Amino acid sequence: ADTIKVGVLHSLSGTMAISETTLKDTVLMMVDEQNRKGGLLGKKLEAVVVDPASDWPLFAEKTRELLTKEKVDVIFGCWTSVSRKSVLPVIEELNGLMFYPVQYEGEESSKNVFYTGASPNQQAIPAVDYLMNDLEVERWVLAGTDYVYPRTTNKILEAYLEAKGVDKKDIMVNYTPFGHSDWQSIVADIKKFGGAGKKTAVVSTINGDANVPFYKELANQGVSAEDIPVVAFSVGEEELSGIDTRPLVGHLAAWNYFQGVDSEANERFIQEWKKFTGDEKRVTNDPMEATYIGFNMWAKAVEKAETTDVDAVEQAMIGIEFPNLSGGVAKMNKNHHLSKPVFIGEIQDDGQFEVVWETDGLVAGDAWSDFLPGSKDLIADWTAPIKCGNYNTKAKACGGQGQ
Amino acid sequence: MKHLLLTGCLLLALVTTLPAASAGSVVSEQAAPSATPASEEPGGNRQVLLARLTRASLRESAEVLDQLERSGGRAMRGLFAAMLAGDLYYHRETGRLMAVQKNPAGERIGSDIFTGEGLGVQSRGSIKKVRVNNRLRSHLRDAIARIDLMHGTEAQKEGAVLAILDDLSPQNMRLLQVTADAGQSDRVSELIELARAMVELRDSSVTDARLSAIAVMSGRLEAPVRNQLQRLLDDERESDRKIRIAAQQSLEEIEGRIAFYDFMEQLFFGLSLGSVLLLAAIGLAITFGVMGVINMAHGEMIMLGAYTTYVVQQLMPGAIEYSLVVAVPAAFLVSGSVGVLIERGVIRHLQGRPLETLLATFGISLILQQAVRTIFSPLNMPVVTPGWMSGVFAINPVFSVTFNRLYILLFALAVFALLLVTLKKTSLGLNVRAVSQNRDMAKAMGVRTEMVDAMTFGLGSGIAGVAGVALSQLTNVGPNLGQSYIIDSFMVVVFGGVGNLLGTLVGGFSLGVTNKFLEPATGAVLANIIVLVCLILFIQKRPKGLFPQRGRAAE
Amino acid sequence: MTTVEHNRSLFGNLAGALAQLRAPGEGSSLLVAILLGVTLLMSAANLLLPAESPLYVSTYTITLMGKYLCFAMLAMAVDIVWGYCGILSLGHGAFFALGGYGMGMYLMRQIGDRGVYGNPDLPDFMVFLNWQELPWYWQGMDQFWFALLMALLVPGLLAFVFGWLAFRSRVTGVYLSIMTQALTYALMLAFFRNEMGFGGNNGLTDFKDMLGFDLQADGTRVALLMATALLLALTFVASRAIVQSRLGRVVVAIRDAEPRARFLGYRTEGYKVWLFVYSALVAAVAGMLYVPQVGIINPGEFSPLNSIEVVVWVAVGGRGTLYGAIVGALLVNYAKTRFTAVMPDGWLFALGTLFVVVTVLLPKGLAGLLQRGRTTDAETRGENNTGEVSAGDAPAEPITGEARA
Amino acid sequence: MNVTAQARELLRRDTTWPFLVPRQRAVDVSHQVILYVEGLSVSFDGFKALNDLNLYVNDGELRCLIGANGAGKTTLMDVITGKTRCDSGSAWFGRNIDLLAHDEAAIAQLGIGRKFQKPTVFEAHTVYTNLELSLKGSKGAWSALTAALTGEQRDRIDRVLETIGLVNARYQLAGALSHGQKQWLEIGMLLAAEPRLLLIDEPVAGMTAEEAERTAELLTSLAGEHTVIVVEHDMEFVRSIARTVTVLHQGAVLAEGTMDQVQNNPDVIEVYLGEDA
Amino acid sequence: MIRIEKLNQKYGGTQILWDLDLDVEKGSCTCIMGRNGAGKTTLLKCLMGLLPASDGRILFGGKPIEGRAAQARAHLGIGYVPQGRDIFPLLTVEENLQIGLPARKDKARRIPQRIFELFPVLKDMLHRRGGDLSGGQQQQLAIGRALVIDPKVLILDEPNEGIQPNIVRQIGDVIRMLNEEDGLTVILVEQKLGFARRVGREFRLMQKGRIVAADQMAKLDDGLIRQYLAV
Ligand SMILES: Nc1ncnc2c1ncn2[C@@H]1O[C@H](COP(=O)(O)OP(=O)(O)OP(=O)(O)O)[C@@H](O)[C@H]1O
Ligand SMILES: Nc1ncnc2c1ncn2[C@@H]1O[C@H](COP(=O)(O)OP(=O)(O)OP(=O)(O)O)[C@@H](O)[C@H]1O
Ligand SMILES: NC(N)=O
Ligand SMILES: [Mg+2]
Ligand SMILES: [Mg+2]
Repeated sequence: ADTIKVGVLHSLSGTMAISETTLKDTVLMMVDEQNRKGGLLGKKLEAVVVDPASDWPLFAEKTRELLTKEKVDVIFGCWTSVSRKSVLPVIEELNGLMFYPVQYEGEESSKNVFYTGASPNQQAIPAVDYLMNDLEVERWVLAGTDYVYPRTTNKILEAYLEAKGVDKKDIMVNYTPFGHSDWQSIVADIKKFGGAGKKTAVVSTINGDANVPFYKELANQGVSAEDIPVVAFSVGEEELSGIDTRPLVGHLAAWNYFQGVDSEANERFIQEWKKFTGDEKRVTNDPMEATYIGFNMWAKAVEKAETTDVDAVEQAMIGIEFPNLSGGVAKMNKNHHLSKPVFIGEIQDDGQFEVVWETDGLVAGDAWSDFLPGSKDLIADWTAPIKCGNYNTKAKACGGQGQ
Repeated sequence: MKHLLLTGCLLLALVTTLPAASAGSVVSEQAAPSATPASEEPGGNRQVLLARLTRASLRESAEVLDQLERSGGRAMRGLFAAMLAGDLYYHRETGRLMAVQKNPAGERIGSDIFTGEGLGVQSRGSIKKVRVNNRLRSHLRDAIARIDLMHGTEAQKEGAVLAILDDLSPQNMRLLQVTADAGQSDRVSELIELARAMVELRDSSVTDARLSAIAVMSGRLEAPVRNQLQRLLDDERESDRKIRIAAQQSLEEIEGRIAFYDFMEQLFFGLSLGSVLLLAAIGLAITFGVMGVINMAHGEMIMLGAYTTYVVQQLMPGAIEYSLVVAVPAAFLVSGSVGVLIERGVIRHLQGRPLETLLATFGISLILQQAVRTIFSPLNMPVVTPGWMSGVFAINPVFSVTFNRLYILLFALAVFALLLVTLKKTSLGLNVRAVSQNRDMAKAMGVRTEMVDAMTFGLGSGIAGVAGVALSQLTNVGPNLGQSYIIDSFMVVVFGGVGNLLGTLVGGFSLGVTNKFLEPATGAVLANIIVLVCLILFIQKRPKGLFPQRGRAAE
Repeated sequence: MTTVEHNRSLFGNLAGALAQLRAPGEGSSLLVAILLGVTLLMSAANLLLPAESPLYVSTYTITLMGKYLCFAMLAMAVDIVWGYCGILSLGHGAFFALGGYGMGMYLMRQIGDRGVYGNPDLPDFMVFLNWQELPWYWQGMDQFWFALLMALLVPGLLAFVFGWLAFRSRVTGVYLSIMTQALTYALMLAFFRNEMGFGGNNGLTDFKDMLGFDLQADGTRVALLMATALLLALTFVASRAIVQSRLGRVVVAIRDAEPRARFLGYRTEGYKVWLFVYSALVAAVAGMLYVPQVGIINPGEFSPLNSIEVVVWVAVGGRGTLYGAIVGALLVNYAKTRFTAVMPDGWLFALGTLFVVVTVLLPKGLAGLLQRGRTTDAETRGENNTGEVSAGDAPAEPITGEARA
Repeated sequence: MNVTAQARELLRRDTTWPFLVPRQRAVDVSHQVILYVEGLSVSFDGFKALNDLNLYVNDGELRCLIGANGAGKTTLMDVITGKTRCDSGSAWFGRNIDLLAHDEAAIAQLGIGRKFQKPTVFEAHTVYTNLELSLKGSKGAWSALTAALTGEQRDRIDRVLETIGLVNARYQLAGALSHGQKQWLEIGMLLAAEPRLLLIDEPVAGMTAEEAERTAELLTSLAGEHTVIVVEHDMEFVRSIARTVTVLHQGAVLAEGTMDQVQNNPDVIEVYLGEDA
Repeated sequence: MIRIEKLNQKYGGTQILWDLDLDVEKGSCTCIMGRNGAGKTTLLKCLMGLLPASDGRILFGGKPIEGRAAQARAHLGIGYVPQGRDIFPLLTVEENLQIGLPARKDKARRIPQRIFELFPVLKDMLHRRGGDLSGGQQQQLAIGRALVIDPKVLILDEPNEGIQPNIVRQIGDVIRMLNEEDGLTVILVEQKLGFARRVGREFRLMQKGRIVAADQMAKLDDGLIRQYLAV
C-alpha cells in the first residue's frame, strides 16, 4: 500500500459518543501532525474512521472490517471495557494491533493490545494513599457504576484498605446502574455515613453520564469538598466541561495527566488541540494524553522496526520511551502497560484541576493486581522467553493457574 | 462530616492562638479596632505576611493565614472569604492583593480586599490567583467561623457552635464561654447549653449531673449528640447502670425521631423523583395519550428544551438568576415549533396509521440527536443552577430539602395544572379529543383538524421542552438526554392509563415514591427491577392502567 | 470485484429478484432459494477460492451475512406476532438475548482452562469476582444439548408465563407493548447486575470453540452461516405454514376483531400465547446463532431500544409479510454497516431520513413496493387480496383502538 | 388442603384430572326451556341497565325482543354471551349449564351464537374466510394449525353464501363491503356456526324492505331446529316473524305475549310504539 | 342549492360512482334510495368532502366546493348525520354537541335550546358519555349535533337504523318540521319506504353508482320499487 492506514474505532454516536468523539479527533490530529512531519517510513498516514455506535458487537464487527477490508496497520480505539473485550478475540485472531487509551480495571494483557491508560495501581491506589495520608480519611464510600471496572477497582481497594487496617464497618460500597440520574437517596446516605464523626471520603468510579447528576446532587445537598471529598477516576476536564463546577471546587480526581499541568509540551499540545478543533474552550484530558503517547510510541516503534508489521512493531514497542505531556517520560513496559506519573487534582471553579499531589517518580502499570487472590501471582511479559500475558510466577507457567 | 475537619483545624488554630493571649478577653479586644484601616495595624508585619501569602507554597500558606488571623482578627474576614471563594488575586508586578470578580461582560474587575475600593479592569495576564486547596479552604472556614462566633450574624454563630459540638476541647469550651457571656439569642444559648451538657456527661463523675446532662441531650438531632451517646454505650468502661439506661433511652428517642424524619425524607425523595417522571411524561401524555402518536422523539423534545436553557444562559451570562424564567417560555417555543414542524412534515401523512408513527418518530429522534451532536458537540453542556435554586432548606439537622428539587416539584404541579386547565377550558381540549376519536366526523362538524393536530402536537412537544428546562437542573444536558427518559415516560403514561392526564400524575408520583421507598432496602438497581415487575403484574390486574377509560366505547 | 462491490451486487440481486416475484407462493420459495443459494455460493467462495481471487468472499462478509440473517430471523419473529396478530412486542430482544445467553454459557464453559486465569471450572469473570464455585444455573451448560434445550426452554417459558398472564387478563395494545418493554428493561437491569452471575456489563465473551470446532476457523464460520441460513429458511417455511393455516387466519381475525373471534368460540388468549411462544422461540434460535458469530453477548441486547429497532426493521420491510420483515432487517442492517463506515459522523442523519421517508412514502414498507410492482394498477389501496402472507393491509390498526377509543 | 394431600389427590388412579374432563356438555332441555334468565341486574356507574329481569325461552322458539332504545336488550345479550358480568341473578342454558360461569369462547362453543348490533366482521379477511372461520368445529389452536376444509364444509359455505347473497363477493375483503352487506355476512357467519341458540341484534337495520322480508323468512326457517332470539325495532319485520314477543323497558320485562297482545298493550304503546303505529 | 355534475368515485381500483348527476333544490326534501351497496353512503361522503371525488363537480349555492375540505363545507352550512351515527364515544353528550358551535355563523357559545326541544332525551343525558347511550339515543344525538352548526342543508344517512318506532316517528316529524317550517334543505338516505314516503317530497333512486330515477315522492310506484329496490 502507498499509505499507512490508521484505524479509528471510537463511538461517534450512542451513549459513549460523549467521551469517545474527542479521542477520534485526537487521533486525526496526531495523524495530521505526523503527515506534516513527513509521514512514516516515507509514506503518508491515512486515518480510517468508523463508528461502532456504542454497540459492543458492532465493535468486533468494525474491527474485522478495519483489519480485513481496510487492512489498517494499527487501530486506536475503544473506551469501555466491554468494547475492548468484544474486540479482543478479533484482534487476536487477525493479529491486529490496537492502542487502548483509557484507564481500566486491569486483569488483562494481550499481545495485540497496548494499554496506555492507567491500571488500578496507577490511579486508585495512589488516590487512596493520598486521602489516607494527607487528608486523614478514616471512613470510605466506594461508589461506582455497576460494571466491571468499578467492581474490580473497588475489590482491589477493599483489599487494600483492609490490609491498611480499615474496619469493614468503615467501608460502604454502593453500585448504581449506568446513567443513574436520581442520586438523592445515595447522597443522603453518604451524608449520614459521613456524619458518624470520622473523616469520610468518597472514592467514585461512577461512569460517564451518571456523574453530572451525581455532582449536581452533591452540590445541592451541600456536601462540600472540605466535609466529604470525592475522588473520582472517571471524571476529567471533559466531563467537567458539562457541569457548573463552582459548587464542586475542591473535589478530587486522580489521573496521569491534567490539562493544568505546567509543561512546555503540554502547552504546545493544548494550543494545537484548540487550533485543530477551532474551539478556544476545548479542553484536554487524560485519555487524550494516553492516545498521544500511544500514537507517538507507535510511530517511533514503526520507525525502529522499519515496517508496520504487527509482530515487529509489537516487539519494537517494548521499552520505547516517549516524553509525556506532564514533563516526564513515559515508558512502555514488557506487560504492554505504561509507566506514568500519578497526579491528584482538585476541581477549580473554571472546570480545571489544580494538582495538589503527585507521585515522586513513575508508576509502572500492573496488568494483574497484587490485591486480588486470583491474580496476585500473575504477571504479563511479552518478551522472550516468557512471551505471554498471564504468566504464573508460582507455577512458572503461562495460562493463568498453570497446570 | 464537615464538622470533623473544621474542628480538627479549629483545634490547631486555637493551640496557636489562645496561649498567646490570655484566653477570652483578647478575642474581644481584637474585635474593637478592626474598623480602622489595615495599614494602621502595628508593624508593617502584615504587609510582609500578605506578601508572603502570594508566594507561599500551599503548605506554608496555612501558617501565614494563622498569623494574619492573629494580627488582624475581624479585619481579615474579607480576605479570608475572598480566598475561600477563589476570588483572591495579586498583581504580578506590584504584588497587591485584590478580590477579582468577572462582570457580565467577562472583564475582570479588581477591588481592594480591605476597603472594597474599586481597582478597575485587570488584564488577564497582569494578575495571578492566590492558590488554595482543600486543606486551606477548611482552614479559612474555621478562621471565619471563629471570627463569626464573635461578630457574625445569628446564623453564622449557630453554625460556629454546631461545629464545636464535634470537638469539645477545653479551649473550645472556653471560647464558647466567652461567647455565652456576651449574651446570645435563645437558639445559640441553647446550643451552648447542649455543648456544656455533652461535656458534663463526658467529664463529670456525678451521676445526677450526668443524668441531667443526658436529659438535656435527649431528643436532640445533632449528629455529635448521637455519636457521643453511641460511644458511651459502646464503651465497656462505662459501668454506671443508671447512666447506661438513661443514655439508651435517650438514644432510642433520638433514633425514633430520626426514623420519622427518614421517612419524611424518603417521601420527599419519592415525590421529587415522581415529579421528574411526571415532567418527563406529561408531554407524552398529550402526543401519545391523547393524539395516539407513538412519539419516540418525545425524549428529544425534552432534550431541545434543555439545550434551550443552555443557550439562554449563554446569551444572558450576567443574569443567570433570571435565566430560567426566560428559558421556560423559550423552551416551550423551541420544542413546540419543532413539534409543529414534525407534525406538519411527517405525522400528518400518517393519519390512520398510528403504528407507523413509531417508525417515523424513531427516525426523527435519530436525526435530532445527531443534529445536536453536530451543532453543539457530543459533549454535555454546562447549565448553571441559579442561586435561588441552590442549597438546602434545613428543617432540622437530619431533615432538609434541597431547593432545586422543591422548586421542580412545585413546577411540575404547576405545569400539570396549567395543562389541565388548557385542555379542560379551551376548545382545543375538546377538539383534540374529538379528532382523536373520530377524525372524519370531527371534520364534518367543522373542526379544523390540521390546525388541531398541529397545535396539539406543538403543545405536547412544548411541554416536553419545558420539562427539559427543569431536567437541565438535575442531569446532563447532552445528546443522550432524551433517550434516558423515553422509556420511563411511556411507562408512566401507560401505567396511569392512556389518555388520562390525572393518571399520568398519579402514575408518576406512585412510581417515584415506590422506587424511593424500596431503594434503601434493595439498592437502586433492584428497586428499579422490582418496580418494573410490580408494574407488569399490576397491569394484569388492571389492563387499562390506573385510570382506565370507561364506558362501552372503551371495550 | 472487491468485496464492497460484491456486497453491493449481492444485495442488488436479492432486491431485484424479490421485485420480480410474480406470485406470492412462488415468491416465498424463491426467497428461500435465493437465501440458500447465495449462502452456498458465498460459502464456497470463501472456502475454495484463494484470498487473491476477485470472487473471494472474505470472512468478514461471511460473519456479517451471518449476523444479518440472525437479525432477519428476529425480525421475522417480531413480524409474526405484530404483523399477523397485532401484538406489538417492544421486548423481543429479551428472547433473542436469552437464547444468546444460553449459547453464550455453553461457549463460556467450552473455554475450560484456557481463560486468562486458567481456572478449569469457573469463567474468568467469576474468578476475579472471587466466586468459589459455579452457580447452580450454570450446571450442565457445558453439554451442548442441554444448553440448547435451556436456550429454548427459558425464553419459551418466559414467553409462556408472560403471555399467559397478559393475554388472559386481556392486556392489549399499547399496554401490552409497554409491558413487553418493561420486561426486557427489567431483564437488562438484572443482567447488568454482577451478582446475577452472567458477567454483568461485560457479558460473555472470548469464546474459543463450539462442539470442538475452532470458532475462529473459516470453516466454522461458514458452517455457522450455513446453519443460520438453513434455520432461517426452516423457520420461514414453518412460519409461512403457520400463517397460511387456519391458525394464521384465526390470528389475523384476532388482530382485527378479537371480541368477534371470541364470540365465535375461539379462545383467543390461547392462540396468542402459542403464537407468542413460537415467536419467542424463533427469536431465541436467532439469538443462539447470533452469539457464536459476533462473539459476545451482553445485557445491552436486552435494551429496549434494541427491540424497538427490530420493530423498525419490520416496519421498513413491510409489516404483515414474512419476507418483508426479512428484507427490512437485511436492508436496514446493511445500510447501517455501510453508513457507519462511509459517513461515520452523519450516518444517523441518513438512517433517520431513511426511516422517515419509508414511512411517509411507502405505507406498506418495501414489501408494499414490491407488491405494487406486481399488481397491475399502481395506485391500488386496500384491495390487495390475493391471499398469501399479505396480511399487512389490514384496515384496522390494533393500536388505534387503544389509543384513540 | 396441604400440598401433599393435593398431590395425592392428583395422583389417584381412579380419577381423571378435572382439567382433562371434556368441558363440552350437551345442553339439557328436558323441560323444553333452553334459556332461563332470572333476577338479572346489571348496572353501569350506578345506572341500572338491567333491573331484576326474568326471561324464559323455549327450545326451538323464535322469540322477538323489543323495547325502547336503551331498554337493555343488547345488555341482556351481553350477559348471556359472557361479555358483561352481571351484578346479581342467574342465567342458565338448559337445565344444566350455568352461563355465568363461562367465558365468551366457552359460551360460543356451547352453541350460542350472536350477531352484533353494529356489524362486526373480520375486515382483513375475505367473505369466504370469514365464513370458514365461523364453521362449527374444534376451535383449539392446535387443531387450527392442521385444519383443512372438508368437502362438506365447503358445501356448507357455498350454501350460506347463496343464502346471504354474497356469492359474487366471496373473495372480496369483508372490510370493503357496504354496511348492509356486512349485516348479511354476519348473519351468514351465524349460519355457518350452526349454533343451538341464536341471538340476533337488529338484523334488518339498513336493509331494504325486500331484504328484510328475506331475512324474516330465513329466521323463521331456522326456528324449530334452532332457538332464535331477535331484537328489532322494525315493527313490520317483527310482525312478520313473531310468535311470542317480549317487551323490555328500563331493564325489566314490561309485557310478553303474542304480537297482538303486545301491540295493544297501552304501556307498550306509550313507551315504545307511539300512538299510531 | 346543491348540484352534482358527473361525479365519479373510486375505492382503489373499483369505481363506485359513475358520472353521477344530482340536483337538489333549496328547501326541498330529497330522499335517496337504493339497494345495499348502491353507493348512497359514498355519494354523501363525497358531498360532505370526506371522500375525495375522482372527478366531477359539486356546486353549493352555485359555487364549486369540490376542492374544499370537509370542515370548510361544514362552515358553509352542510350538516351531516352519518350512517352508524359516529358519535364521539368518549365525549359527553354535551361535548358532542359543543363541537359544532364554532362552525355557526352567529358564533353562539351555548348549545341552542332548540335542540333540547326537539330531543328532550338529550337534556337528561347531558353528562353521560356519548358511547354509552343506546342506539336510539345516539341517533338523536347525531341529528342534534348536526343541527348545532345551524346548517342550510342537512344530510342524513339512514337515520332510522335501529331506532324504536315512536322515536322514528318523532325523528320524521322533526325532519319534516325542519324542512317545512325552517326551510332547511334535507337530503335523506332511507331504505324504509314508509318513512321515505312520509318524510321525503322527492326521491332519487340509485343503482350501481348511478341515479336511475328521480321524481316527486308521490310518483314512486310499485314498478320502480320492484325494479330498483327489490332484491
Ligand atoms: N358499558 C356501559 N357503560 C355505561 N352504560 C352502559 C354501558 N352499556 C350499556 N349502558 C347503558 O345501558 C342502557 C341499556 O343499553 P342497551 O344497549 O342494552 O340498550 P338496547 O336496549 O340495546 O337499546 P337499542 O335498542 O338502542 O340498541 C343504555 O342506557 C346504555 O346507556
Ligand atoms: N372502504 C371501502 N373500500 C372499498 N370498497 C368499498 C369501501 N366502502 C364501500 N365500498 C364499496 O362501495 C360500494 C358502495 O358502498 P356504500 O357504502 O356507498 O353503499 P350504500 O349504498 O350506502 O349501501 P348500504 O345501504 O348498505 O349502506 C359497495 O359495493 C361497497 O362494497
Ligand atoms: N475502562 C473503563 N473505564 O471502562
Ligand atoms: Mg341494542
Ligand atoms: Mg350506506
